[in-house]
Amino acid sequence: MVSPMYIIAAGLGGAFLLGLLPNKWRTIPYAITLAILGIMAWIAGSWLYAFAVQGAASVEIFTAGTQPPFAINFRVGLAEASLALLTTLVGLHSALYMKDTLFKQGRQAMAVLLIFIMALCGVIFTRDVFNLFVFMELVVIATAGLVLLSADRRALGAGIKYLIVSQLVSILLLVGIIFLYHATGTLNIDDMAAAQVNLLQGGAMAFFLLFVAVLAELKPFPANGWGLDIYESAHPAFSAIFSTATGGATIYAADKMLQIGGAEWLPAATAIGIVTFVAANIFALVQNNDRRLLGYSSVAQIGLLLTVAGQRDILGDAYYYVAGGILLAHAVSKAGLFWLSGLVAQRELTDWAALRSQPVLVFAFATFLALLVGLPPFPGFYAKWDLAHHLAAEGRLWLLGLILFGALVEAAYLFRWFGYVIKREARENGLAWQSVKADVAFSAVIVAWLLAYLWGHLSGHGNLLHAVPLLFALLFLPLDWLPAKLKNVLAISGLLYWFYLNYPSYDPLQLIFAAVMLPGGALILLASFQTQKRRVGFYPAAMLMFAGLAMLIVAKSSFDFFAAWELLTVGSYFLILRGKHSEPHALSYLVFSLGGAFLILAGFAIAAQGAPDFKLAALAQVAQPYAPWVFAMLAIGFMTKTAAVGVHIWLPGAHAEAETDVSPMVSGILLKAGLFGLFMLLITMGKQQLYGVELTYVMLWIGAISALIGNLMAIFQEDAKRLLAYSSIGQMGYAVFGLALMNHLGWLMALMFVINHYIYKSMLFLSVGGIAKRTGTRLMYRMGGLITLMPLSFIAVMIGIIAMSGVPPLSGFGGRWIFYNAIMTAEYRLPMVIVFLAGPIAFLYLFRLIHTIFLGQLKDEMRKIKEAPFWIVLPQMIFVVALMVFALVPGLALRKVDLYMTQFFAGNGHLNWEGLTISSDFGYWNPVAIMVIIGVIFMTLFLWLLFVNRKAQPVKQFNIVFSGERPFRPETTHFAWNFFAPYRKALGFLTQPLVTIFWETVSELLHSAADILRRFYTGNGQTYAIHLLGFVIIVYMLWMGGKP
Amino acid sequence: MMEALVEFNWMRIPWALLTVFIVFNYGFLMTALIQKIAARVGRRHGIPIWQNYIDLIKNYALRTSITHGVMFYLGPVFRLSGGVGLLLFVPTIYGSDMFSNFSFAGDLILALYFVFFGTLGMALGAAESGHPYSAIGITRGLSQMTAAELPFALAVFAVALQYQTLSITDIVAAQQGGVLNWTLFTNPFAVAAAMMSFLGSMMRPPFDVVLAPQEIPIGPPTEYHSSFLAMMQTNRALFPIAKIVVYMNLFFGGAASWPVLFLKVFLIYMVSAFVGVVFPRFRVEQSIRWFLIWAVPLGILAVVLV
Amino acid sequence: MIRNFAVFLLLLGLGAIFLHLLDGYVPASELNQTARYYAEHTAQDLGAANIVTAIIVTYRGLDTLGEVTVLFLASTIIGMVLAQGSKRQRALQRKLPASGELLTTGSRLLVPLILLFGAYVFVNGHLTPGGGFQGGAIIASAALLVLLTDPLKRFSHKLIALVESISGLVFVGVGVLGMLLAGGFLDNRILPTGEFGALFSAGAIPLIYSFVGLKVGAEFTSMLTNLAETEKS
Amino acid sequence: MDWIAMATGFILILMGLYGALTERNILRIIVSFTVANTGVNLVLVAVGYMHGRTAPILDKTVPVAEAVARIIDPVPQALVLTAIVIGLGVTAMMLTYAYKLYEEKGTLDVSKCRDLKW
Repeated sequence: MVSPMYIIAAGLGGAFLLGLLPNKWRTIPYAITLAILGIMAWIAGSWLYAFAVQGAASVEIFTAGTQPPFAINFRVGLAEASLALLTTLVGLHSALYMKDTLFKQGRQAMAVLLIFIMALCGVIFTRDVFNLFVFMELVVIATAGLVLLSADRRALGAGIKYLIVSQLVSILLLVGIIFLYHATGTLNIDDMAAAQVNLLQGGAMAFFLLFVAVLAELKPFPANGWGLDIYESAHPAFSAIFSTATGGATIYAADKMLQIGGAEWLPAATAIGIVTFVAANIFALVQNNDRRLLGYSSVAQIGLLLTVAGQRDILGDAYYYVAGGILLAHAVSKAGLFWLSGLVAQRELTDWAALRSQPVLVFAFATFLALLVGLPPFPGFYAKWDLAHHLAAEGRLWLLGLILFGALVEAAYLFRWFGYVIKREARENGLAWQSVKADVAFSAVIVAWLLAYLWGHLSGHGNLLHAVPLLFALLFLPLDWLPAKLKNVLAISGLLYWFYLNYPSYDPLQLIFAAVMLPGGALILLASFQTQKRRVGFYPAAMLMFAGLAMLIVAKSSFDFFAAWELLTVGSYFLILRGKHSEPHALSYLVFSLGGAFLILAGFAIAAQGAPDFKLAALAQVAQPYAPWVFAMLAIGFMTKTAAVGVHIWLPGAHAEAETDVSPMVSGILLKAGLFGLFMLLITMGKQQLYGVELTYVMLWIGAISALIGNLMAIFQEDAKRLLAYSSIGQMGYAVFGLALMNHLGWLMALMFVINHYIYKSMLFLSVGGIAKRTGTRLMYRMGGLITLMPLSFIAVMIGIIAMSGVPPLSGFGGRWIFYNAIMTAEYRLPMVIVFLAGPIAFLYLFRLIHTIFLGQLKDEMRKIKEAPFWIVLPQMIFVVALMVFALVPGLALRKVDLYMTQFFAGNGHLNWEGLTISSDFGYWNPVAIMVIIGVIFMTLFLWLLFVNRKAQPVKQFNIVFSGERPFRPETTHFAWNFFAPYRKALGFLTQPLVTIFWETVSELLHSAADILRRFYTGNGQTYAIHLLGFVIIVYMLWMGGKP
Repeated sequence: MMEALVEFNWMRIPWALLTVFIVFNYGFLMTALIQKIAARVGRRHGIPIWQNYIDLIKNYALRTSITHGVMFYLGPVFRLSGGVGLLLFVPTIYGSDMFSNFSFAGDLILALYFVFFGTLGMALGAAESGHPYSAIGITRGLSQMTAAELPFALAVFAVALQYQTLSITDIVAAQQGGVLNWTLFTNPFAVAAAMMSFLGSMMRPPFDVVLAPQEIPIGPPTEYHSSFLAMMQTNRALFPIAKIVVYMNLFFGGAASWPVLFLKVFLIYMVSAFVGVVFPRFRVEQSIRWFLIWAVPLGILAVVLV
Repeated sequence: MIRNFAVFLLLLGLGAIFLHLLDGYVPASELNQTARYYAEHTAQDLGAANIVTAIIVTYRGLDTLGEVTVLFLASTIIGMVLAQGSKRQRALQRKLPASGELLTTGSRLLVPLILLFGAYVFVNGHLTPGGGFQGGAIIASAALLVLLTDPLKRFSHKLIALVESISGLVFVGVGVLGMLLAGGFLDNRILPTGEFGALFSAGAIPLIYSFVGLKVGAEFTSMLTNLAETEKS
Repeated sequence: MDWIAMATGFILILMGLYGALTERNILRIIVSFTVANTGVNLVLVAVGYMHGRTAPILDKTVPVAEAVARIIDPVPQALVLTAIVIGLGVTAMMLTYAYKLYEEKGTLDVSKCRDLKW
């Protein structure tokens, strides 16, 4: 094995060699630079291979042939080797990226780059404090030199600020080092750590200076203006190295300092790190320059790494796994994003929409964002999972909360940016395309997916990339060039086959959810046949969502559950984002879902109490002080997905603005994931008390109120899809109410709703989507009288609303019947009032839907529209048949699950199914008899009317008794606009958008706070130096105050 | 499936038809009588008792009839089958197997929700007529109905909790033996709430903004005529009786024989007529507020106290 | 105004930190372990008389390598940045008045002496106080004196770059040789340590240090000339 | 008495920093930083000083045998040399930036290049 010292020797030798070459030469010096960077990378790679694969112990390298304390020594272990490989690889790729700039600058710039990379490797390897100072100064000067390579004239200002601040830092560092030497008598880090520096007189203060100076290099919150300016103005390739390699090396140096300082300094590091992480993320909310935003994000990630370093005492051996995961995720994504920024011409966030001209770049961009935010299957996900569990085990909940809050803010502004890329219109010369730069950026994508596989392999919870559904979804990425119809067939058959494969292993409860999600999804996918184009991006997103759902149902451990939960969130986000105006709504959906997901993560972490692999069933045995909190967090997390009141504002926009066949998928199927979560939670944890308040009682009220609010809001909507979206909130409120009743029939009712809601909501969304496609509008008052032109859609909608309103012959009544039997035995009665009021209100918006679209007066411009496309009508007809069958024989689905449920409530309250009548403890219900009787009465009367009016004469549209005058125009005689005006006068006050206002003020608060506080960075170099000095003094006073 | 058909007692059908015939005629006569009483209160002579029969014959005799489309056609069919269905699903005479009609098919909740079947069908039919007044009428009807239904649902819930059953025959059985153990006396709040909601659903003056004869000439059925109107008028006679039968069974001890039924139905109908002649018409938001302020607290009280 | 006051306050804070350091400082009565090791082993291990030079060149040779790289880096960047800026090929057309009599004759006398003295300093680095850096600085002062007397004098950048790179490569080469032949990177025992006090003793120290001296002299000169050439002639 | 050197070193640092943080002209900033660096170097050397001992050069006056008792701590001396050289490197960089600043913006006032903010 070649000694790592050759990395230093090669770097220096190369630089000096370049000095020898004549000025005019370009290609040869460039070739030498690449060769040397290659050699350095190869050495680091071979050492990493030795440590990782052959498990060699970390090796010490002595210089000057004498023992360490008296000479400088290097130590190369797994961490150092991987960091060195990261540095050299990023350096090599950046050199490739900066080919044109380096050619313009000549061999001197190449020499500086070589020394820069060599110095970074020095910072990583060295175990000597003063040697660390020398290498850090080398990095400072090299950075100052390389910053000037940038085409942006403002880089000069950034360079000056950087030098001023680094002068200050070097002064503190030197004073710290010399006094530390005086106190401990050695300059070697390991000896200093052994000498217990805090005890020796004067040593603590010296270490404080050293520690603060190294932290200042990490761009802590108050004193990081200079770092941001460099990110904004430097050459993107250099920024890539600066954020990944310098960031990584300096954080590792800080980690060495912490080894010297010992446990007493960990809280200080954590505090500074978490403040930086949260503040930088909040500031990034209001940035619209792309590189400055990436700067803020890098500063935030380094802050997070510092926090993790501050927790190294409780992380134990998982420390390198967590810190490595976050660092590598940050490094690869930042490098990739900076390289991408080189391809985009302008610097505004919206200018990145130019990426759309190359779908590959969009995929790269999505990969980097997912990697940075820590979505499955990337390393950040595993790292955040372990970090949360260790923090929760130690009871450091406020820290966990802050980290999750910061991560949520970061996800918000990053995916807002992704929304711009997908949705904003692109300038024609927006993309400065160069194949070399694109290849370098794409290499980062490949590394990202390799890391995903590696971290999955290393994680104790099983590799996500081994999950078949996820692989099936990812398979659609390379297949995206196929025609849409072929992919649709593949998707449907995949779903059905997976359902068929797992059919025997499902228990009755899972079977119902699986039936709704997988074959149900396949049924809705039928509607996707009607597109002609390739529909790039639809199938990977859809299959990702279905993969998440499929894995969610069979998840046994909390990790699989949470991974599936995030997968379906991400998949559905990309799906919803495809809608024409869906950008803001998709963003609010994602932020709410991720907020919910992080709550679930916190809940699982607290429940696990440090257990490595926490089974869902173990939720029942969670210790008392935590159980109610775990229940509350998980419940709120699941209820964000079922859009309970308070967290429902994302649903109307997301479901209404999605595409025709996406709305039913998202509304009919995705909401059930939340319900499945609640089911799992209630089965395992049952009733919980928090401060004497029964949590299921609170859920009861939330369910009732969301049922009322959802239905009430639905009445006053003018847009058909928004009406259906709000009605979903109402129906989900019903289901949550049923679950919260905590008795056998309540749960059965919730299951009834899962099936019913899926069938009629998908049907209604499909028909409204078909109508919107034909009429070109979703506003109900502009339609009317379509019954003659679109009869099949009319039938679907009529059957749908009859079922939904709970009128006897159809399956809706079954749900209501079970509901009534359930509330008979419920111990709380007050919420019933609200649910009874919410019931009939459903009539209002259902009638409004069918009246304004199909009945009433046909408008002139709609005279010649045809029936909805065949592929959209077909699923609707299948749903109609399904509704009829389910209405006639509800036992088909419910009988087995009814038996299965008896185990939860000690057998009382279950239904008995003998013969055709279904009877409970209180009442009975014979669906077949009802259907037959009503059918007979109806047919007799209908035949009688037909016989009497056999000569009835169909009349034209305006032939109505209009008290003698002739109706002027269809618009004036079609009563549709502001349909329930009197109702608004009576109960309108209930629909004040209080929740929307609340959430808007929260986000407005964050944005204005960020906007005001960021003025803190005035741009003046000296002010930044004063900030740094202030930071040092503040930490000093806090530290002095803290010391006993 | 087949064995259910075999043990189904086929004699029920003729008995059910007999019930319908009796109630049909009684309805025609009684509604005309109530109209006459209301007229007499207004110092008018009022219509002859057999007026409804004349209207029926006239409407069926009309030769010309026009239709605005399929749903328009089905409107009255839905309406009447709703009325007849509601009548048949509820046992009219307690204790006699002949007149318990098809109540084996469903219990109280079936009756409670089947009321909407007719309303929904009527709404669809009237909307198909394309007449704006019918649409306005329907919106008023549905809005008012949501508020009116709430106290009734609470009352029903209270009664069901009190007797711990949802089957109507059991509820009636529990109220036998003397006037004092009618629900009227054992659970007065529930009955008060139910009677208030009863006013709302009977289309009598305080809450007849749905038809509003002067403002939007008879609202939903504006476009209906000849045999369609005939079918609707039969329902207008039949449906109140069916609803009152439900109220009678739940709150007033049911009826052991036909004369008792005729008397109780007349008296209950008189309650709404009695109130109707005195009060002017409410606007929709006023009626909603009235229900929510007055009727619903009573219902809540009933539910909580049971 | 507020800024100055804020700076004053902050520096008071820093002063407090330094005061805390100062009164916590107890001068060591006798050498700590590192210094004692150097005192005892330098003579017979490395054979260098000047212990500081021994530490600089061998024991903490990597630091010195770092330093030299710092200088190389600084001069390269200056070359890169200033060359990138103004195009210096325009001939110096205007004639400057000849500098004073005293200066020209003085420089003509002193320059060779300074160069000689500089060479002496870095050759005897391991024996007498001083060494590569001090010698290099002295040589650069000679170059500065020349520039002062004749500001438009141009040194040949090629030569300076050549000297710089060769000495850098030699330094690294010796370092690598140390790794191959002797104990580790930059170990000076690749050459015989010779008898104590003689010119050719202490292994590779004099060799390294003289090349360092040359390199430092060359780098300082290149920095001075680059900065000088920015003069708008 | 030997703390005087260190005290003057600290005072030099404070004066240098005050100059660097309040002056507007970049050249004055550079000079102030150089003063501060000198102060640091002074402190570095002062730490190594031991009362009544001589320079760590082994020649006739300080034979190898009594070196341990006679010489002061050589390590700070070595460190200060590196610190000086690095100080010089950074100062050279600052001078380059000063030149570029003047060439670019025609002024030496550091507060003029504030276009990178917020």
